[in-house]
This record gives sequence, structure tokens and C-alpha cells, in this order.
Amino acid sequence: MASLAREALRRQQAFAAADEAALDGLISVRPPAGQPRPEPVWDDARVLEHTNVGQRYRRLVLATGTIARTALAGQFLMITVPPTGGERILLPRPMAIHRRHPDAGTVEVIYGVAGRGTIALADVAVGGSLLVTGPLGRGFEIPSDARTALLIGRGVGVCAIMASVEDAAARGVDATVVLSGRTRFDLIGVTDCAELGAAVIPVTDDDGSSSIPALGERLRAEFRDNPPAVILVCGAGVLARLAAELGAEWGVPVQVSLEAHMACGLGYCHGCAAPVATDPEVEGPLVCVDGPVFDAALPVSSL
Amino acid sequence: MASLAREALRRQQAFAAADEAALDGLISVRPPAGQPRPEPVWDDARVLEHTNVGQRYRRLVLATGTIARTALAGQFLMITVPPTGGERILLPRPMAIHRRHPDAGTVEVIYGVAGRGTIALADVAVGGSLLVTGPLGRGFEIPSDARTALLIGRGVGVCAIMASVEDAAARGVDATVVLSGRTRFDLIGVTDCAELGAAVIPVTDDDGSSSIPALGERLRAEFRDNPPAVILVCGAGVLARLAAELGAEWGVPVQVSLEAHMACGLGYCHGCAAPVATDPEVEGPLVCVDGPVFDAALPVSSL
Amino acid sequence: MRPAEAETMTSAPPQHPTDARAAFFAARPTRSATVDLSVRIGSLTLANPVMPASGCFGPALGRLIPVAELGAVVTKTVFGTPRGGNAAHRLTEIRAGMVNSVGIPSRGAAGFLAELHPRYRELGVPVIISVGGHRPAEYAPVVRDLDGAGDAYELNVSCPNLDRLGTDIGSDPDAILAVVRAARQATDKPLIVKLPVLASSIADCALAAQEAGADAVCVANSIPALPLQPDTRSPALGNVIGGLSGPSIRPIVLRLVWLAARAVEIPVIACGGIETAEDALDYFAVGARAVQVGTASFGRPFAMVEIVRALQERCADDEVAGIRDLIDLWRAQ
Amino acid sequence: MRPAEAETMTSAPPQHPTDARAAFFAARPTRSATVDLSVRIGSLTLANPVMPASGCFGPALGRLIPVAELGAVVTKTVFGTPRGGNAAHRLTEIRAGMVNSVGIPSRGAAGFLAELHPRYRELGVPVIISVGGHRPAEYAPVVRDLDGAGDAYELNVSCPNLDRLGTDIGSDPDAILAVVRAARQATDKPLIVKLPVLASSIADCALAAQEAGADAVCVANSIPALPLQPDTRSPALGNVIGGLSGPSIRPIVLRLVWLAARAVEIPVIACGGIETAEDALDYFAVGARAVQVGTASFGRPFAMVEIVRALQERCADDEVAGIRDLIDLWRAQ
Ligand SMILES: Cc1cc2nc3c(=O)[nH]c(=O)nc-3n(C[C@H](O)[C@H](O)[C@H](O)COP(=O)(O)OP(=O)(O)OC[C@H]3O[C@@H](n4cnc5c(N)ncnc54)[C@H](O)[C@@H]3O)c2cc1C
Ligand SMILES: Cc1cc2nc3c(=O)[nH]c(=O)nc-3n(C[C@H](O)[C@H](O)[C@H](O)COP(=O)(O)OP(=O)(O)OC[C@H]3O[C@@H](n4cnc5c(N)ncnc54)[C@H](O)[C@@H]3O)c2cc1C
Ligand SMILES: Cc1cc2nc3c(=O)[nH]c(=O)nc-3n(C[C@H](O)[C@H](O)[C@H](O)COP(=O)(O)O)c2cc1C
Ligand SMILES: Cc1cc2nc3c(=O)[nH]c(=O)nc-3n(C[C@H](O)[C@H](O)[C@H](O)COP(=O)(O)O)c2cc1C
Ligand code: FES
Ligand code: FES
Repeated sequence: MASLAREALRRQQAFAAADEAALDGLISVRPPAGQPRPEPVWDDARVLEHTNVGQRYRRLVLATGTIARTALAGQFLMITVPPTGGERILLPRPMAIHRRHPDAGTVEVIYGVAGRGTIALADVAVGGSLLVTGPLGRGFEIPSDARTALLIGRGVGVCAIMASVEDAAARGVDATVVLSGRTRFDLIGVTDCAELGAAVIPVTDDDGSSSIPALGERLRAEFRDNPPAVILVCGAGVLARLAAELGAEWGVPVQVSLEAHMACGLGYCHGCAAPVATDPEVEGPLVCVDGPVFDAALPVSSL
Repeated sequence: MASLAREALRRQQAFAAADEAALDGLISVRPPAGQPRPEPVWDDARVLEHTNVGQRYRRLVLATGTIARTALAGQFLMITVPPTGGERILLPRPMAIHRRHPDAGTVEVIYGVAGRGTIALADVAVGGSLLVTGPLGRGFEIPSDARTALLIGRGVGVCAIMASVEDAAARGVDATVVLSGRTRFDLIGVTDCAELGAAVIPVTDDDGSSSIPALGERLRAEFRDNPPAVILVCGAGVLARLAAELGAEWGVPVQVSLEAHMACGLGYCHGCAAPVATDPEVEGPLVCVDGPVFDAALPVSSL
Repeated sequence: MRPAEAETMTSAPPQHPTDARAAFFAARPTRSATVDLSVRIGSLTLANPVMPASGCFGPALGRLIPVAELGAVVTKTVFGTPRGGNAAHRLTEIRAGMVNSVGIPSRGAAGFLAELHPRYRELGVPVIISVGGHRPAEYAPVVRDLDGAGDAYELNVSCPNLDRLGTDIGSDPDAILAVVRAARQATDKPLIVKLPVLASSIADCALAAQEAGADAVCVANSIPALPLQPDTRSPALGNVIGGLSGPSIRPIVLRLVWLAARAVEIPVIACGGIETAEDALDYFAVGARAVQVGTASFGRPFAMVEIVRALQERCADDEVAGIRDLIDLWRAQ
Repeated sequence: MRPAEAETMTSAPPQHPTDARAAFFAARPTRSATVDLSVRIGSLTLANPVMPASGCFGPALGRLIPVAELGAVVTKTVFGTPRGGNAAHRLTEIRAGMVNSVGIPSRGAAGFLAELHPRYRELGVPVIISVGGHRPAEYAPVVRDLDGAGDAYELNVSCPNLDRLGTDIGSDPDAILAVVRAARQATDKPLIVKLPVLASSIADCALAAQEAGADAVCVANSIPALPLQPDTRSPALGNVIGGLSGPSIRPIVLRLVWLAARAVEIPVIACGGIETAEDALDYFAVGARAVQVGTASFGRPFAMVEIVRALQERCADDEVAGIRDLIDLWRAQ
């Protein structure tokens, strides 16, 4: 029945609005990084693998040496979608660098097949090449004195945090990773975390474990005695708010990776305004160069 | 060398301009037909065959009962090109009905892969269906008292005359068919003519036999004693002019099928103006309803 | 000299069981009998909000589709005196859409009344006659000459093909005032004003039409464009410029409809790139009350009838009484 | 608050042998050394006719492509005083092209001079500063404040994102006269006027610019449009309307360039949907003397440099001395 479809659409819209509103007052630009950002390049990256992940996602393995060697955790690529049979995609699509393999000179990207752009991207053949620009943006940083970290990812948002799981593994930081998704079969990152020796808390919509109250309760119990030294989060506004609440309770910093519609990825088109309220005479931060990773803290009023 | 390509383009343009000019003053609307035109229909015609013909053409066999049974020789279809991978072709393409098989309920169409429209059409799969509207327009008519006919076709223009070869065969009219093309391997209609028992004069560009002077000489020799009762021609302005000259010499009527850019095929969009000079306050004939077949006669001034 | 449309196909459409068209004619919507899709344009009530765009319909199409299911038909623009139209090529297709420079050949008002009007009358739906002119003063006399014939008149002040270099009458609010005021004197029937895309302010143009007594505005005509031949870079059209139409102009016209609907009280009829009921709903969502379909009918002659049927189904599915509720439903979101 | 462009990437581009960009930087056209692609805009001579469109370039792109191979660079529009820009979403892609409603965030003339201008200067090509204003009187003061900085100024009287409902300054020839006359008093450097698509007469607008002393016109800005979200039918942009750009606007802008080039003596710079040297040659064929590339650079950052190199190759292939001959060759056909 179309009216059921309409109802579903209404619920989805209400959820999206609430998710956006959850970020209100939460976001600020991170202070200057300790580490200089790598120089971005563009490359004709050979497509080594292009496979399904679960039922809703696709995984790309791209050969692109410079980017694989220089990318910092939480940085992203702009991927130009090649024309397929007449369909022309004009704007490149920003995609998180899910995994870096510097020795092999490859990176991994996982994406959901959502709209025109990703539907066309899904047609790219192994052996062909993709024009990519990167590494771009300001990534996640695990503080140098941290011994533990909590990482929370939902859906393709898991891709933004996985390179930080790599960093944690490399630096001997104990990482606990919440992987959230609709069902168990949709979870991204389970094998990556196993490979990297991170503890995983899988939560899903179908059994209710991914709901914000349930997850909050679980994490508060889990970390009651030993809060993590930092929280990194990506994939939903309501998760960012939960992380900010936990961060306030535990007195630890929270970093969140955001999305915005992008054209250039380099800071010159001014298309990717971040959801930060500013003086109307001052331009607010841009997700592509001031983020995508921002600090997240509860607004003073709500503390 | 690009300058060679440029030269080739120049020659091609000069040829096209001369070909268009050759029609000057030649064309007039035919007097009302003896036979009423069939009612056009549209249909989702199943694609039974879709094969290559020589190196440059494609042949479609379409199951479309009403059209196969009612189409008159020289009528055409409007074929809606289905979207292929995002490429959207908005306007249907006019295509001559090359062969009619009323018992099988099928028609054949042969087309050259030329621009966006026919490139997309070439992707249509056997077993799928094509939206077609037809039969449309005013076709060729072999006068009822004719015992002989000369038919001249060049390139895909052969398709407009082949149904008249069918008519000739059915009525016991002796048909001589000039098939003109770039090379022997490009000629359309050789097997059709064999099947229909028509005499064929193949002429090609590579050996010079298709040049207007050479062909004129050959036809004048061939028909010196016994001129054909009617000449039907399609495929080039210079061939139409040659036919009109021969018609004047022999005192026989000449009919020519023309092309024009079309949107509706039904006479209401007024897009398909025929190359007939008229009073600027009077609309000239339309190729889709007043043609595509017109009378061709040398202007009085040039006689 | 030319029999054209008038000569061909004058008998009633026979039903061939072997083609898809026959099945389409036979189909009758079922659940949606109680749905009210009617819209009012001044004193005229249309059974539903779907009609052809001027120049993209003729009685010949009545043989291919059940025209009686449409809200109205709109004629090709009629001038007072005969016009020949532009040189070939008059149309072409490019990647961005189709471009036409037909140039409105017309047999004049007398020719229209004698030859075409009787065939429009047979269609069984309201007939909106599109009226053209080279100068503002030319419109009212045509309306007067035609009066008695049309159920409404659409004043086409926005044809991109009349003057290659000049500006449209319809991009100048003062000229619109003059055209509509004079036409308003010439008839009591509803007047629609068809506006151009290339105007500095569509709101001012629509307001001028309303002020002068128009019953609706149609937004908009095709967009002036210059298509080149890909190989030679020479103009693809005999007239050099023509009007771009088809789906790629939709986002441009959506904005114009939104602006016009905010500016005036009279209904806005949307025209530009509509191919499906979804496209029509997009226009309803920004404030249109009716839609015209042009280019889409060439490739899919049944497009308009499909839109009507789909709107009926949508109302039935969503359990709303009519198109107004459907629109409100969407606009509320 | 935000370090943005200024913070990142301030060192010289190192050459990585492992990426395609490094190879592109290394490439040097060979046969075409003797080809003269230069064009004049008033007193300024550009080495070739290819430059970015305003808002579609920033110094950061200089790290990705050899900007020194371009004819010039054009800055994003600079206002006199700071502006924040529009609400998110500021851009989206639809089937007909991309639509942006960035709304020209600007740090004002002083901020531009302090933070951005030094980085533009490092690029080694002429810098054309785009200048904006909310009212005609606002332009000249900005030009005066900036003078000394730019090699030329482009007066942007055609941004579709400043006022959702209002008309552009640039669609009113009188307003153009006022803007350009005042700016002409403020500087001796070349002035380019960037015109809108939605004007009643592009010829009148171009003539007004010429009469007031402009050295060139740029035709045209993006086309105002309203993109909807496919699922919800709600506006896809925070500002509701934005500017449509990309290849689908080319046939519309080609006509405007043709009309402008016939109307004025000063050079016409074409801007609209240019992706390749072929597209540039199309515009040259209808009378343009230079081209600007916008949307194409997002998907293919090297598009502008590729166009320059292809034009050089074309001249060499066709054995002509320069761009003028190449254009004549095409126009003659
Ligand atoms: C920093 C960053 C990292 C990202 N990483 C990933 C990732 O790892 N995996 C993944 O699947 N997706 C990722 N996205 C989103 C991705 O860029 C796609 O745009 C999104 O999946 C929408 O799909 P589409 O392009 O097919 O939609 P379309 O319908 O083609 O998009 C239409 C327009 O909306 C924009 N748009 C729509 N949704 C989004 C969105 N969520 N974010 C940004 N722009 C959007 C598109 O860019 C385009 O302009 C990321 C976005 C950002 C900003
Ligand atoms: C009555 C009639 C019968 C025809 N029969 C045949 C046939 O049997 N076989 C065949 O191969 N072709 C035939 N054509 C031409 C055919 O309709 C195609 O348009 C033509 O082959 C161009 O190819 P395209 O559509 O791929 O070109 P595109 O590049 O896609 O065409 C661009 C635009 O130009 C128009 N156009 C370009 N060339 C022509 C042309 N020659 N005639 C009409 N419009 C054109 C197209 O309709 C379109 O609007 C016929 C044309 C007419 C009018
Ligand atoms: C071939 C053709 C002829 C047209 N003739 C007219 C006309 O005579 N009068 C008119 O007002 N509009 C005319 N138009 C414009 C259409 O009515 C309509 O405004 C335009 O095509 C945009 O709608 P579309 O995108 O649905 O085609 C014509 C359009 C086409 C394609
Ligand atoms: C993201 C974006 C920002 C733009 N900003 C400006 C601007 O600040 N000033 C301006 O004059 N034009 C601006 N434009 C318009 C472009 O300069 C250009 O006129 C338009 O995009 C058409 O060219 P294109 O089709 O090559 O993109 C902008 C365009 C885009 C896509
Ligand atoms: S995407 Fe262009 S400024 Fe961020
Ligand atoms: S194609 Fe429409 S009138 Fe001939």
C-alpha cells in the first residue's frame, strides 16, 4: 500500500530531522594539529577489488601508492565517478579511507549504494581505474598519552573510524569498537577489528541493542570503573550526542566525523558548511578542510 | 594528422551541401492517393532479431501484428529508443519499414549506427520490446498499369524502396533495383532482391560505379529501348536529380522518399518541413504526412 | 498545396486486439472512480489538471490515445494571419534536450476555424486555443476573431522563435499588461498567459498578468538555446536559435513556478520537462495547480493519459478525496 | 574560528613519482612551443584564453595542477564587508547538473587582501578579482579598496544566490551602466562584467557594459533553479534556490554568447558547461574570445590545463599560428 510507504517515509524524515537536531551546539573546530597534514595528490587508482559487503555495501581496493603511504586516520578521498553508458556524474563523491595498506600501496573504501552517484560507482570494473584525490581533511587523533579508546561507528560511518583502530593497534592502545547497523549481516568492520585485535561491541536495530538508551546503558556499565581516554564517533547525530554525554560524564574528549555535500574537497568551493551556528557575517567552518573531524562537547547550557 | 581529418570533413560537408542543393526545385506533393492510408497504431513490439548487416548497419525484426498487416510500401515507423544506462533519448527516430511479413506479423527495419539515437538503439536486446508507432506517412505507389519499374536506393535509403520491390513481385511487375553503397560489403538488400526475384544493379564508390555520371550512362544504356514505367528513388539528393533527369528523358514519373528531423511523425509538431520553396506566408509540406514520398520532376527552367 | 493533418485519418479509431494501443484504450481506472481531480481556471472547470503543451498536440494524437481522459487540450499557437514557419532543420535532439525552431507556422484564425477547430471539437474535452502575435496589439483581434470557438485562450507571449535577436513581449510586464487588458475586453472566457523563462522577474510578469485580468499563468515556454552540429560546429537549426525543452529544464522551471505561485492568487499551470506523475507532483509541491506536457508525448504518446491515471491511483492509494488533498499532503512535509 | 584554506598546504608541491598528478606536472607540450594562444582583455594580455570560473578555483588547486599553464585565475567573488554565506545544504547534484547556493561567503576586501591575495600572487599568472555587491553603489568602493591587488576585476552582477526572490542587478541595463561607470572611475585596470542568464536581453546588458567602459563581458553566470529531494519533494538546498551549472546549460549559454558577441566590440568570455577543448571551440565558433571553466574542475581538477594543452596541439596539428586562426578556420565553415 502506498500509504504505508508514505508512513515509512514520514518516520524516516522525522528520524533524519531528529538526527540533525542532535548535533545542535555540539560541534567546534579542533585546535591546530600536532602533525602536519599530508600533501593531497590525485591519481588514476587501479581498481584491484570491487566486491559486495553484506547486502547493502560495496568494497573497493584501490592501488594508489602516495595516498596509501601518507593518509592519516579519518581522512577522506574525493572519488570521481566515471561515466557509465551515458549517465554523467559531475561531482566527485567524498569517501572515507576505511583501511590503509602502505606496504601494498593500497587503500580500502566501503560505500552504500544510495543514489545516482553510488549506483554509477557500483558499475566500475576491476582492472579499470578511478580518479581519486586525497588524502583530504582533518582526521581523528588519539591523544599521545591515551592507553584506551572507545570508537563508535554506525553504517558506513564505521569507515571513518577504522583507520584509527589501525592507529590504536600500531600504538598499543586498547580499542573498544561499537559497530552499529540494522542487522548483524549489515555490520561493517567485524573482520577488520578482529584482524586489528580490537574488542567489538556489535549492536543492531533488529534486536533493539542499537537504540541510544540501550547502548548508553551498556557503555556506562562497561566503562564504569575504567573510562576510555578518548571517544571517536561517526555515523549518526544521535550517536555523537550520546558520545558527548558520555564524554562529559567521564571527563574525556570526544571527536566526531561529519558529512556534508561537497564539490571540491579542498576548501575553495565553500559548499560544505558545517552545522555550527555562527555570526551571519562570519563564515562558519567547512567540513572538508576544518573537518570532517570536529570536537564534540555538550553545549554549556545543557550541562 | 588532424589536418587530413579536417580535409575529409570539408569534403564531406561540401558533398552534403551539394546533395541538398540537388533537390532544389525538384519536389512537389503527390496528388491524393487512390488507396486510403491505414490507421496508425502504437505497439510494444517484441524484438525477435537484432543482428549486424555488413559492417555499418543493424537489422531489427519486430513482432507487431497490426502494422505488419496494414503498412503500405514506403511508409515508416517512429521508434522510441529505450533508455540505456542513464542515456535518455527523448525523440523517437523515424525508420522506414524495410520488409513486411503480414503472415508472421513482423516487420524488418535496417538502420545505420550514426549518432546518439542509433547508438543507443543498437543496445536493445532480443526478447525485449520497442515502442513503435506506425505505419506513418505517404508511401510509394507503382502506377496500376505499370509492367516495369526502376528502383534506386543508396545506403539505408534502400530500406524505403524494398517494400515496393515486394509490391512489384506480388503484382508481377518487372523490377530492376539499383543498390548503391560505399563497398560491396555495405550493400543493403541484395538477398531481399534475390528472394523477391528482382534484377539487381549493384554500384559502389570504391570502384567508381556509383558515381552519378557512371550510373547515368549505365542506366541510359540499360533502358535505351525499354524505359521503365516508373522510377522510385531514396537515399541521396543527387540520385533523385539523376532519376528526375532520366524521368524527363523517358517521359515517366519519378517518386522520391525524403528525410527530415521529426518529433511526432503525425503532422502536429510541424518540425519536418520538406525542402520545397513556398510563399513565406504559407506553410510548406511536411515530410511526415505529405511525404516522405514526393513527386520529383526537373524544374521547368532547367528542361 | 498540402493536405497534411486534415487529409489523413478521419475515421473513428478501430480497435485492433493485436496492438498495445488497443489495450490502452480499453483500460478503465477502477478504484479511482470517486477521486476528484478537478481544477478551476477562471470560470472553466477541468476534470483533471493534465493537458498538452501548445505545439505538442494535434487532433491526430486523438487516434493514438483516449484524449477524453485529459483535463483539456491546448492547440498550437494561432496567429491572426498565416505564417510559413522557419527553414529546416526545425528541430533536433541534443544531450540536454530537444531544441525546436518550428517558428509557429499558422493558417491564421480563419484557417484554424475552418480546418482545425472542428477536429478539436470532436475530442470531447475543453479546448484551450493558444493565441500568438508579433506585437502586443495583435493578440486581442485574434481572440475576438476566434471567440465562440475556444473554451479558454492561452496568450503565448513567450515564443523563442519569432525574432532571433529581439526580446519577448512576455519579459516586459508593461507589454503583458497591454496584451492582457486588450484580450480581456475581447472575451469573457478564461485567459491564461504563457510566460517566458528569460525574464528578469517572473513574479513581476505574473503580477502584471493577474492585474490585467488573466485567470491563470502558464510557466513557462521553452528556453532559447543554440544547438551546434557536433561535427561541423555550424548551427543545427535553420533559424540558428530555438527553444530547449524536455527534462533538463525542469529544475529551472520549478523555481519559476515557485516564484510565480508565491506572487499571484490566480492558478499557475506548470510546463517544462514533465514526463511522469512524479514530475507533476514536484510541480504541485512548489505551488502549481495544473500541468502541461510537451516533449514527453513525442517519445511516449500516452504519457499524459498515464499521468492522469497515476494521479487517480495515487489519490486512491493515499485515501484522499482529490488532488488538492494529495498536494497538501506533500506540501505539508 | 576557522583556519580553512589558509592553514593547510603551504609548502611547495613535492613530486611523488607514484601518482598521476606528478606525471601531469612533469608533462611539457613539445610541438606547440611556437603556437600563440594569447588574448587581450583591455590592457591585459593573457598567454592563453583559458581560466577558471569564479567560485570554482582557489589557491589550494595550485597544489594539484600546474596553474602557471593557465591564461589567468579568477578569484571567488569578494564583497566589501564580510558575509557568512547560506545555510546547508549549499550544493547538490541532480540529473541536469549541479546546483549551488553557496551564497558567497566572503571575508571582505580587507580579509581577502590579508589572507588570500598573497597566495594567489604565488601562482605566477594574472589574477582577476571577482567583485560583488548587494546594491549598484557597493561595487566601486570594493574595486578601490582592492586596487593594486588584481590584474583585472570581474564585476559579478549576476549571482543567483544573494536574494531568493529579487532580480539581479545584471538583468537591468541601467544598473549595469551605474555599476560599471563607477568602477571605471575607481581603476585603470581592465574591467569584465559577468552577466546573468535570466535577462530579457543579453545584448542590451552587454551594450550597457561596453558603453560604460568595460573591457570585456563574461557570459554567463549559473542559471537560477530549484532542486527538490527526490524522495521527499522538499527543497534540496538550504536556500531553496541555487544556480544550475554544468554541461546541460551549454546550449542556453551558447546562444547568449552568440548574441552578446554580435552586439559588442569588446571581447566576450564564455562561461557555462565547458569541460573539454571541443566545448571551448564551440564557444569560439559563436564568437567567444576566451573561456572560463567551473563545474568541470571538481570532477577533473586538471580539466583547464588539459584544455590549454589540447588547444596548443590543435593549432600545431592544423598548422596555424594561433588561436585566432583556429577560430577563423572553424567559423568559416
Ligand atoms: C567526509 C565524507 C566521507 C564519506 N564517506 C563515506 C563512506 O565511507 N561511505 C559511504 O557510503 N558514503 C560516504 N560519504 C557519503 C558519500 O559521499 C555519498 O555522497 C553518499 O553516500 C550519497 O550517495 P550518492 O552520491 O549515490 O547520492 P546522490 O543521490 O547521487 O547524491 C546527490 C547529491 O547529494 C550529495 N549527497 C547525498 N548524500 C550525501 C552524504 N551522505 N554525504 C555527502 N553528500 C551527500 C551528493 O554528493 C550529491 O551532490 C561520505 C561523505 C563525506 C562528506
Ligand atoms: C522517413 C524517414 C525514414 C528513415 N528511415 C531510416 C532507415 O530506414 N534507416 C536509417 O538508418 N535511418 C533512417 N532514417 C534516419 C533516422 O531517423 C535517424 O535519425 C538517423 O539515422 C540519424 O541517426 P541518430 O538518430 O543516431 O542521430 P542523432 O545524432 O541521435 O540525431 C540527432 C538529431 O538529428 C536528427 N537526425 C539526424 N540525422 C537525421 C536523418 N538522417 N533523418 C532524420 N533525422 C535525423 C535526429 O532525429 C535527432 O533529432 C529515416 C528518417 C526519416 C525521416
Ligand atoms: C515542437 C514544439 C513546438 C512548440 N510550439 C509551441 C507553440 O506553438 N506555442 C507555445 O506556446 N509553445 C510551443 N512549444 C513550447 C511547449 O508548449 C512547452 O512550453 C515547452 O516544450 C516546454 O515543455 P516540455 O519540456 O514539456 O516540452 C513548442 C514546443 C515544441 C517542442
Ligand atoms: C560552487 C560554485 C560557486 C560559485 N561561486 C561563484 C562566485 O562566487 N562568483 C561568480 O561570479 N560565480 C560563481 N559561480 C558560477 C561560476 O563562476 C560559473 O558562472 C557557473 O558555474 C557556470 O559555469 P560552469 O557550467 O562551467 O560551472 C559558482 C559556481 C559554483 C558551481
Ligand atoms: S567541498 Fe569545497 S569547500 Fe568543502
Ligand atoms: S514530425 Fe511532427 S509534423 Fe512531421
